[in-house]
Amino acid sequence: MSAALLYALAGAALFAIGLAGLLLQPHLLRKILAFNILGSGAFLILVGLGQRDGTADPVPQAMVLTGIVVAIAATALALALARQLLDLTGQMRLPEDRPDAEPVDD
Amino acid sequence: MKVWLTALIALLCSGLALALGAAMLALPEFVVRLPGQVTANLVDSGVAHPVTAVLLNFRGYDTLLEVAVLLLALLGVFALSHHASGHAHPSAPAHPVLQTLAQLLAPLMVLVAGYLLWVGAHAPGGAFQAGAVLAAAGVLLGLAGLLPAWAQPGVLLRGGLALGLLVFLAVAVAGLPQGELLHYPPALAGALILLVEAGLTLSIGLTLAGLYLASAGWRQ
Amino acid sequence: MTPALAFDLLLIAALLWSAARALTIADVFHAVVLFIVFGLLMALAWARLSAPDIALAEAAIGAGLTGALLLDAIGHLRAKRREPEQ
Amino acid sequence: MTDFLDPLPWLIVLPLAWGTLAFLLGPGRGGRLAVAAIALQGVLALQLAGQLIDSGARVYAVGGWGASLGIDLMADGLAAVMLLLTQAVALPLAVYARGYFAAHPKGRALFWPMTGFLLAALNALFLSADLFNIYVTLELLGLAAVGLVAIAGGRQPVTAAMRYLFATLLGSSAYLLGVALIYGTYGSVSLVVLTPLIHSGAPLAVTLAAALMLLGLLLKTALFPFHFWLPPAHGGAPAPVSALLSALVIKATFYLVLRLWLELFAPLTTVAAAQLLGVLGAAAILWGSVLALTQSRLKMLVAYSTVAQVGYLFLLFPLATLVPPDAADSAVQGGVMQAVAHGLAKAAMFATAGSMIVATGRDDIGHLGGIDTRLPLTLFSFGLAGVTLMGLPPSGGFSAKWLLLSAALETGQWWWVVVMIVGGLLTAAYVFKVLRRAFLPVAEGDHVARVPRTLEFSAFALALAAILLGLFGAPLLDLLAIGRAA
Repeated sequence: MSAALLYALAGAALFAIGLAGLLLQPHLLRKILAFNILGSGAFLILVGLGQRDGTADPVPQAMVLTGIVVAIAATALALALARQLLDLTGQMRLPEDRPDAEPVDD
Repeated sequence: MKVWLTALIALLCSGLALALGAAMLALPEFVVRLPGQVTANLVDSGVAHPVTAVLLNFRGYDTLLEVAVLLLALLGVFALSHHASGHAHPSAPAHPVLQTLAQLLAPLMVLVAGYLLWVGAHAPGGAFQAGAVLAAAGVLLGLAGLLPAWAQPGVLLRGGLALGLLVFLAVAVAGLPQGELLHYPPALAGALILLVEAGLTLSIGLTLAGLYLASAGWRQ
Repeated sequence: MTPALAFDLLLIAALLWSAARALTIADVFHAVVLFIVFGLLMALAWARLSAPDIALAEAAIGAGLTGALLLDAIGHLRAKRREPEQ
Repeated sequence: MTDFLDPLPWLIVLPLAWGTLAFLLGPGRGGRLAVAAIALQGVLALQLAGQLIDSGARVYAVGGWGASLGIDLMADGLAAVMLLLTQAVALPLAVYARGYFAAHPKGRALFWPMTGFLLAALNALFLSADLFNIYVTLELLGLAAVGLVAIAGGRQPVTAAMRYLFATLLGSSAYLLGVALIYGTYGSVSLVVLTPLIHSGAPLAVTLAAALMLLGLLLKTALFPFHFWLPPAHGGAPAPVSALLSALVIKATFYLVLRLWLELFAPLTTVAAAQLLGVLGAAAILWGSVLALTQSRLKMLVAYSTVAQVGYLFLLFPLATLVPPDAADSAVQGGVMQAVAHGLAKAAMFATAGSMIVATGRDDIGHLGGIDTRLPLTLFSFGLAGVTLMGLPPSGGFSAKWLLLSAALETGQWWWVVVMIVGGLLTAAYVFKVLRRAFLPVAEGDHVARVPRTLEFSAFALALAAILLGLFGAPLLDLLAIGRAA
């Protein structure tokens, strides 16, 4: 097994960890972290599998560079929305995810 | 209810990881192999570094759309910080040490960005890394209060943000009479790619800095 | 086990640990710090995958700028939390 | 084809360019530029359709490299139909938006640049023949749509935009993972290269990739039970934005599901999976219609109606999978016709809803009294759009449902007919709920203002187009057939 394939397998685990975090964590900042971890997992799979025969492949590497820029764009927009939501509601979570009586935590 | 839902999601996610792992361990030989094709066409690409060749030439169209994604995210941040401007207070004048530091460091970072941009033609580096360094300089200057206000960008700032995309579009369209969209004549490819990258570096730097400063601007 | 393989396994373990901890640790500030560590480890992983371009971008954008954005958001969150008490 | 005026690349370049220029011009500017440019895009789309009719489907190698090294664009009948729909919906809506934001300036500042990028993303998506390039167009589309939902600010729209952002990002991440698996298996992301390589004995990674990509796209299309994000986002955005999102944005991901199902992953499709998609579609029709009936806010009613109408699109899958080619053709035609008819009618419906809200000053079905006398053309347009959604002749909605119906009868799947009839009755119920209120006299204390004429006429043009589609839809079906493998 090549080292690249090993990282692809790690990518699969990261994708699953990120997915679980995105679905289960109510706090918006943590959902944003989870989305970034999920994305990193997909990127590792793209490059890792693309290089599983041991040769460096510039094509998936360039794709991941594109993907990293897209990810920061999405992250920045998500953070701006989360802040706006905090200003409007005093909470960093989506309203339905929040039992009314629950105290604020961070 | 909540507990079994959590357990179910955890189970599904682990299942996905296992299925992915099993699938990866059972892959057949590649049918198409691109690294060889990249090397074979590198001479005509205008640059000597394969990743830059893919990013700006072979798959330059992806990059064109990606620059639009970045600008779009900044538009979204602007739209949101615009509504929050009611909350914003003029930020306190920055610490003089920070200002001096920023004035010293920023030109140095611009130099590093210029180096990264130039080196990208034949070694790791290029517009995105250079833009990121430029963004760091921009954030520093912004925190020191040495950049114009981001919440309502003036025409000069808007021009800087849009420049990269406009130059890229102009170069993309300039290829149409001789060939397809984004076709670079091999003789001019190196120069055109450097032109595009220079515009991108400036705009990416400003945009990334803006993503930080436009939202930080309205913190109380 | 070769030293290279040992390093890869160690790095992967650290990646998975920092990712999982960033999503489960109680305090969000610690979570963000762990996430920045995760980003730097990712940069190392890219270097191991012969992808120095991505390693540079990941360190600068993935860990650096994303980290700065997240820390700034936490500053905003804490400022907001203090507000009602004043 | 290396002509400078080739319409294909300009359909992508033009909206990107005017979107950027609108940003450069400054907050709120660029409306006139946008209208002119979208009209030009409409001409380009017609020109491209003409090329396809003359000489068949086209592949366009960006940069001259060609797949797999470079990125290919591809224009066939299906892509051309979607491009025509996009420009046909966008032009009246741009005219509408100029009037709407003049009367209702909240959110005007960045509407035009974001709309330019949104249209660029749509055109690029319909033309792309590269799985990774499609991912980039999906992200451009998703971020533009989320940004547009949030532009007016306010608690409800920002909450909706946040939820929408997570849904759309999760969808594109699942799609991207699928792309990574496909590249990891074959070493290419070009549809042209991959389509002949995938067969029924494909490795597990490919099956997994197909499932992940389709699931991600279904989430973005808001197919039941993934519809949770749609009503607040479409119901809370400014009216021209709601219209763009309901008419076009969800159709883009539906288009990808259709293309992947019929072409790339066709050897992997099974009757069970197709029936499942149909069942989810049926559930969407019933659930969305019933919830539309219970809404008290006009735009939420129209948004839930979108949830229901998306369901009809997915009825085509059980009717087109592993059945005789005649029935499959009829089902695909019906599904695409439904996408076009709903696009036009729903754009009209959101536009008229926006006018009624501007006129009454509130989003409440209980206070629509007096609309019939003050905004008769708007109410008429709402009614025409309703006729299309119900599927009554001679509308485009009727043609769509007729084609789906005949495919259902031809393949002996009568249960889908029952769903369509019940769905039509429920649609009639929620459309009449609005109409009935609008014919009441003005309630005490209410005031119904007039709205700019451009709001009324642009919505009418959309509603009329949805009806005319039923009478003159045959050329569109001929266009659709171009490049479809028999």
